[in-house]
Amino acid sequence: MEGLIAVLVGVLFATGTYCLLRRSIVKLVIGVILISHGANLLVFTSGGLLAGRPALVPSDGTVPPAPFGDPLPQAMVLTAIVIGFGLTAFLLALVTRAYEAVGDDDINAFRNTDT
Amino acid sequence: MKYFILKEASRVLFPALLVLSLVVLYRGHNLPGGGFIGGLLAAIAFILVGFGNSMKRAKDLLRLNPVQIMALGLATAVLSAVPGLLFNAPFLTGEWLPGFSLPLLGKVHLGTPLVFDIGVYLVVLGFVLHSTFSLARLADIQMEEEKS
Amino acid sequence: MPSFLVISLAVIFLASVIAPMVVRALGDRAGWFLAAAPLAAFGLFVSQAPVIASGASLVYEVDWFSALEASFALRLDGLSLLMALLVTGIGTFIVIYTGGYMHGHPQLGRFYLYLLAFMGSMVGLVLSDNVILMFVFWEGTSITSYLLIGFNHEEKSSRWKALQALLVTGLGAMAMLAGLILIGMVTGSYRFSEINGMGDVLQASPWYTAIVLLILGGCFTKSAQVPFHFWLPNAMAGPTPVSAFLHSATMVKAGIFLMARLNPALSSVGGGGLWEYMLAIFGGLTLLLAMFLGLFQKDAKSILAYTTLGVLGILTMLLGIGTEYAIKAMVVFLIGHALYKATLFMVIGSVDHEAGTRDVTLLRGLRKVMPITALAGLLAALSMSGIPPFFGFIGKELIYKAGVGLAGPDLIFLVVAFVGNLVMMGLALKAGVGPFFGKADLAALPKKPHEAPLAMWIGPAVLAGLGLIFGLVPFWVSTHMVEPAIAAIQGSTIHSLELALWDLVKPNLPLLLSALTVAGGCLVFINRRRFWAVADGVLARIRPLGAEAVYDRLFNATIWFSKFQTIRLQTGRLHDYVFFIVATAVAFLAWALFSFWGQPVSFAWASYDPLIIGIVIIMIVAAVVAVSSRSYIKVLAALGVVGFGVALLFAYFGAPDLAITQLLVETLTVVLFMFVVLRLPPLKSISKTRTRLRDAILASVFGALITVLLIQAVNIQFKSPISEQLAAMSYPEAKGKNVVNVILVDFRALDTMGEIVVVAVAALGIAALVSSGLIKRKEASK
Amino acid sequence: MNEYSLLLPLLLPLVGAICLLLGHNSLAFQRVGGVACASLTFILSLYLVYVVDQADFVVIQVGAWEAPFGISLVADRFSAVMVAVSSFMGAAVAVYALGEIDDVRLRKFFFPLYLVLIFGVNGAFLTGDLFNLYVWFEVMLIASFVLISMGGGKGELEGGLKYVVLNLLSSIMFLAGAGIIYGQTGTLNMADIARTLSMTPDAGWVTSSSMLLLVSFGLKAGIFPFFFWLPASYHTPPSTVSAIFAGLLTKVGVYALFRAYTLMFVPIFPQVQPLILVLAVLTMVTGVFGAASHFDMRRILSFHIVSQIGYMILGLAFMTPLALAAAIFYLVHHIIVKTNLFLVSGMVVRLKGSCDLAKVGGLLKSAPWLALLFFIPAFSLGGIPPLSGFWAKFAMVKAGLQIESWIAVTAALLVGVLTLFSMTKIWAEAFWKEQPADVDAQPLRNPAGHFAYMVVPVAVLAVSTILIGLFGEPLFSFSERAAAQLLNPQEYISAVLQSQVEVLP
Repeated sequence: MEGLIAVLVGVLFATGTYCLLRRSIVKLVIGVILISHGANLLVFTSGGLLAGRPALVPSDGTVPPAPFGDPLPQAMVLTAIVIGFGLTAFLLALVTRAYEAVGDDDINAFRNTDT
Repeated sequence: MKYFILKEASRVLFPALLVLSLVVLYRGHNLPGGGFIGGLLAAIAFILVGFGNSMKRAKDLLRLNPVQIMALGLATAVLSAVPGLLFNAPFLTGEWLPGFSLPLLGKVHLGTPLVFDIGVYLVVLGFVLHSTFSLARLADIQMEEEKS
Repeated sequence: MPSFLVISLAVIFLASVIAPMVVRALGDRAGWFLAAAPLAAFGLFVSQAPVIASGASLVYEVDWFSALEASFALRLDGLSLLMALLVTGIGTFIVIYTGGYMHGHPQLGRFYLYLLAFMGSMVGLVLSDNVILMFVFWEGTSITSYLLIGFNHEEKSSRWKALQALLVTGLGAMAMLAGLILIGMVTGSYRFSEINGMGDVLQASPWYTAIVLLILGGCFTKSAQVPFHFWLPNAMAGPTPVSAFLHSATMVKAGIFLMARLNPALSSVGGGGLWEYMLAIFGGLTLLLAMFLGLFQKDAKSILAYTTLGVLGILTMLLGIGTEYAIKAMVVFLIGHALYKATLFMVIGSVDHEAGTRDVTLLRGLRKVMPITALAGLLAALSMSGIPPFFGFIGKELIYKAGVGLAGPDLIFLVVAFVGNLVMMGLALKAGVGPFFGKADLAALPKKPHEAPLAMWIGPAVLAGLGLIFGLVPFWVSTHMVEPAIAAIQGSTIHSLELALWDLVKPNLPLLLSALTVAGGCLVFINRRRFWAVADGVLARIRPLGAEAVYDRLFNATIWFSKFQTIRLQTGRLHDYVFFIVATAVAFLAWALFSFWGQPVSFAWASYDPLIIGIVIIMIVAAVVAVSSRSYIKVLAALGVVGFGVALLFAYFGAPDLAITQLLVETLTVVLFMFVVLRLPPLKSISKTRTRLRDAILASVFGALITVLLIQAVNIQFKSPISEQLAAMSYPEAKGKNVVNVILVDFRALDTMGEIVVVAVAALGIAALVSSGLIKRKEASK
Repeated sequence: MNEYSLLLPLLLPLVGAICLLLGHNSLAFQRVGGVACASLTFILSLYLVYVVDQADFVVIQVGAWEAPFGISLVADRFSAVMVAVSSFMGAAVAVYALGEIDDVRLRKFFFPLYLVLIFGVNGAFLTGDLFNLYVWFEVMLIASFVLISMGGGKGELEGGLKYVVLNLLSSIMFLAGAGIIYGQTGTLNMADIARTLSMTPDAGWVTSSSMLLLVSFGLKAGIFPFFFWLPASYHTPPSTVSAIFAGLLTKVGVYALFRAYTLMFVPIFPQVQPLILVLAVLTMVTGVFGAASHFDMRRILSFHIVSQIGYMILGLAFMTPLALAAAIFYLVHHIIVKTNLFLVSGMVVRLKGSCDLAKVGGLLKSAPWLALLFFIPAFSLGGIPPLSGFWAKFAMVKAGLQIESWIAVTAALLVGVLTLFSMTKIWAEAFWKEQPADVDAQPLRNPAGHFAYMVVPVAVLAVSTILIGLFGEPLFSFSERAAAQLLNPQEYISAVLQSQVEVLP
């Protein structure tokens, strides 16, 4: 199954990157959201996928019955999702404020600080 | 009027969601769930109140300032490491009370990882609510401006 | 016991540090007090002269930066004694002179601070035996002279000239640093005293040529050899005591000193190697160019500057010729020059100070009002002209002796020396004699002149007098200064010196050349007005061809290029940045992926669950919609579809925790988006179609590479993951049945701790942004 | 007890931040608590350096889970010295903040954010786990995001947006790279990754995922061609913030690059070496030209960060004992000096209302002591002996000559001259030149705190520059010992994976 998900990851990276390359600053948020989804899926997939076998210890056992989905990437992804959520929320506020302060949503108008 | 349904729903859902979040928090160690999910659920409960009623009402229900909640959550998470250190184990070592049984809950294990998860719960709750309240202020102003 | 070498250094630096306080306490008289420091050092050096003359050398060493082979190693041998005596001796008078010259100047304390720090660096430079220590002092002289040359820093030209001196010498110093390190690597030593014994090792090294060129890069820039000569006349921007000090015994001599220091190591055994020819040719060129330009100068200080340049050329050339006479001539010339050049600069400074101008076309007949200054100037000028019995004569005579010993094409250097000396004499008269003789026209001067105060004439008088005394009775000088120095430069002892006048004044070819020089010099002096008449035109025509013009052009080109490059790179458009970064990432990834391709990739394409295929297709469509739609509703819906799709995938592949979290986060993201969406501008596409196409191609390539990378990663596993152990330990040891949760709160709780800090801070940030927006809004509405 | 030497400098800033959050009503508490916590962290970090130098390594297996199953916190000499010097900056800049940061910012939790930044930076230096490093990067980044944009001024928001977007891009690449490396090696512990890769003949396959990390770390470090965010944003927030960023943030990227290529990716380093060398040289050159093109003190300094990062990366590319020692020494020197210069720029702003060189002047006359305080770090940066920068540059040049890397050495030397040029530009314009008559340069109105709070840290840092220059031998030999550790990753691996637990085949 990984091949298909890999294609999806690629598409998410591509669309996300494309959004980051747009000039309208709201697109930046969209781009970051998309590319984060891509990265999360990528981490999730990179160890291999297994359908429907969560790593849960059954009530009468001591170890999860093999095979089970690799729990470590899941934990990483969970961390990454929450961090990503925090960053996205912040970026959203930042974009809103920046738009207000500059009065333009064209990122090319944002060039007073480095030229 | 258009928020009437939401208002009614929030009245019912608020306590339900809050309880659910606590359950999810507690059972997270053994079944899907945990501090994140619990915290997010609790936050959604408050946000529902905010939508159905008003953000101010949600804040009142919260009683504490979200910043304080986050700080308490962080403090809880850090403090969960202390018992381990007292037993001369490395930082964040889990320490467990002996297991015991309770009615309803069955066999109970209480330990520092659960305390840690409570910290996570609080921080996530505080984070979502602080952001929501802040951004909601922006939206309120926007509406006022449009009215005037 | 700390060696007297350290004391002599410390005294000068100490004086430098306390100078501002001393000036605050004593005012103008501070000079007399501060001069005690170099004088004390001078005394200490004199006291050691007999020891050095006996062939011994004094060494002092403490560890310093031994990891980098820098030690605080000082060594007093003949060459360093000579230089140290000149620096401290002349320095004493310069310090005294400054008190008079800069009388009442508000920044006098700062000036002394710089000047004495400079002097200390110079003394340290000549005393260092460790190469790195020498470099430290070398840069010390650069930076202090930068401060001194730019002392009148409110004038733009001063700042510009100071910068020029710093950049030119700094550039050379960098080359030299590389050269010194190479020497260290070849010889394995960072001690001059050891390196100088390993000339053969150095010359056998493949890096010999590089070493010579790099070292000369440093020496030539410092000693203002062609084509780096231009900074020296410009360094006149500093106050006159600075010029007097820098040009007579210090800064510019540092390069000469270092060449002399390394001469035993770098000169070829039989002579006639790269080192010798580089020195001789560039020295000769410097001399000729300096004399030519000097002819047209009208400012007395500039005239002296060009003669300094000429002398530096002669000294370099002599070192390059490298015969025993040449080295002798060089040492004697060095001493003589230091004496008369310091005198002349101070004299001109006094004239400037009293008469208000340095224009030699205006200055005339000042001897009546400034008798002592005039006498000093006259003596110095005669010494410089090489008239017997002055010390300058001995130097010149030795040059010719060295010159007539040459043969074949090398004789050209004799011609060069002759021409140079001839013009130099004319210039000497012009600067040192012209202003004081002839018919006075005091009314033409900006100020009414009278004799300079004691502080300002004592130095010139003493130094000029010494020029005469040394000429008449050269014994002490010859045994204590000249002989040891020659020994040090040659790396071997010498036979006989013939410094006394009666040894030199014999009817032979050198004497004839001397006589011709005098005659020619007088001719130049008499015809000085002819040169002045055409001066402006000639100089204006030469300037664009000169080295300074090249420097200017290089400088401007650097600035231009820096702007050009920076505008290209730092465009201010985020779009460009992202594009550049992603493109680089694509290039790196592609290189790595296809150069180090792993095992063949195999897939069972048929085994896909149609449900998953459906979800993926829907998500891809949604992602494309999210990118391309211009309606917020559609975009948010599409993002929601993608997010829920991800959650479904998580659920499908056995990650219920992730699925739930993803669902909740997705919901909250939409909620947060709703709050601000009203305030956001409508979505629109701004870029041109071509740009969009370009971006789409780049993004697709990037995505494709990520896909390939992921497929490759899935197929390569070096060993089975640690998570199998984690799952096995989860319940027995960590008492949790949900392995993912156990990882989050136990195995990797530190990650989670970091993560909750992140979200907490994000919340604070959102609140900070919103409240700053509200404040701004309130201010605006007021 | 050794564990505490590592744990305390890491944890104290977090505990401090939590306390400040809880006591958010009192601004006095914010000030006192912030400075006290930062200073204490610094003192404790010195103890860490001492302990590490005695014991070679301090390792904590967090949660008592043996490596590689839990997260290892590891301090070797390199990380210890980085922690110490960044905590030093943390303490110095915290004092400075008292003079510059106004009440509005304090109410927006300036000090808690500041402490979280230090927390993140120290965590990044001390972790021995790849994914954990990602988390520390995020902690550090989010704190810096907020610090850079919290003022809400137009410039801050503009620069901040670029800063945030590009750094998010970098984070995502890091996450992707870490995920793929986990997929390939089945572990996240850096020592374990290193061991796994060193035991396989096919290590070349991780080159591609290492490229993701290279881009990501390179972006954080500000190397060519990823540095754009830096000159765009560093000059926009108050000098306190610029200074701490200049001192710490990019250095974490440099640190990560060092860790990656001296530990994890040792087997593939030979293939990547030429690439790193080229990037290092281009970073030096483009950075210094960028500085030459600008005429504003803080913009010049920002570009010089880029240029100097190039020197450090050069040390990595040379990969000899001397080069690594030189790079570590350079890091320490640079952090102190660059922080100091940004702090001075803030003082110029306070005195003249601007640090645009076209608008200020005459400072040598009106504030000679400030001139001295600028002169020392500036000429140290320019590599003038006997200040610290000279030894750093000298050692690096020597290392380059030893391996006959002529082009890199030439570039390093020329860049040195241009650096000197930039510093003299500031010196000549701000200090030597007369105050332009047509510009009305007024001291800042309503300064936040007493000027002495700004002077003292600047003076302390200037003195340390001199001390490192005059008595830098111990520091350099410490750097050599640290470099020796870096060049012998086996020590690190066995220190972390004490029991050498064999993972199931």
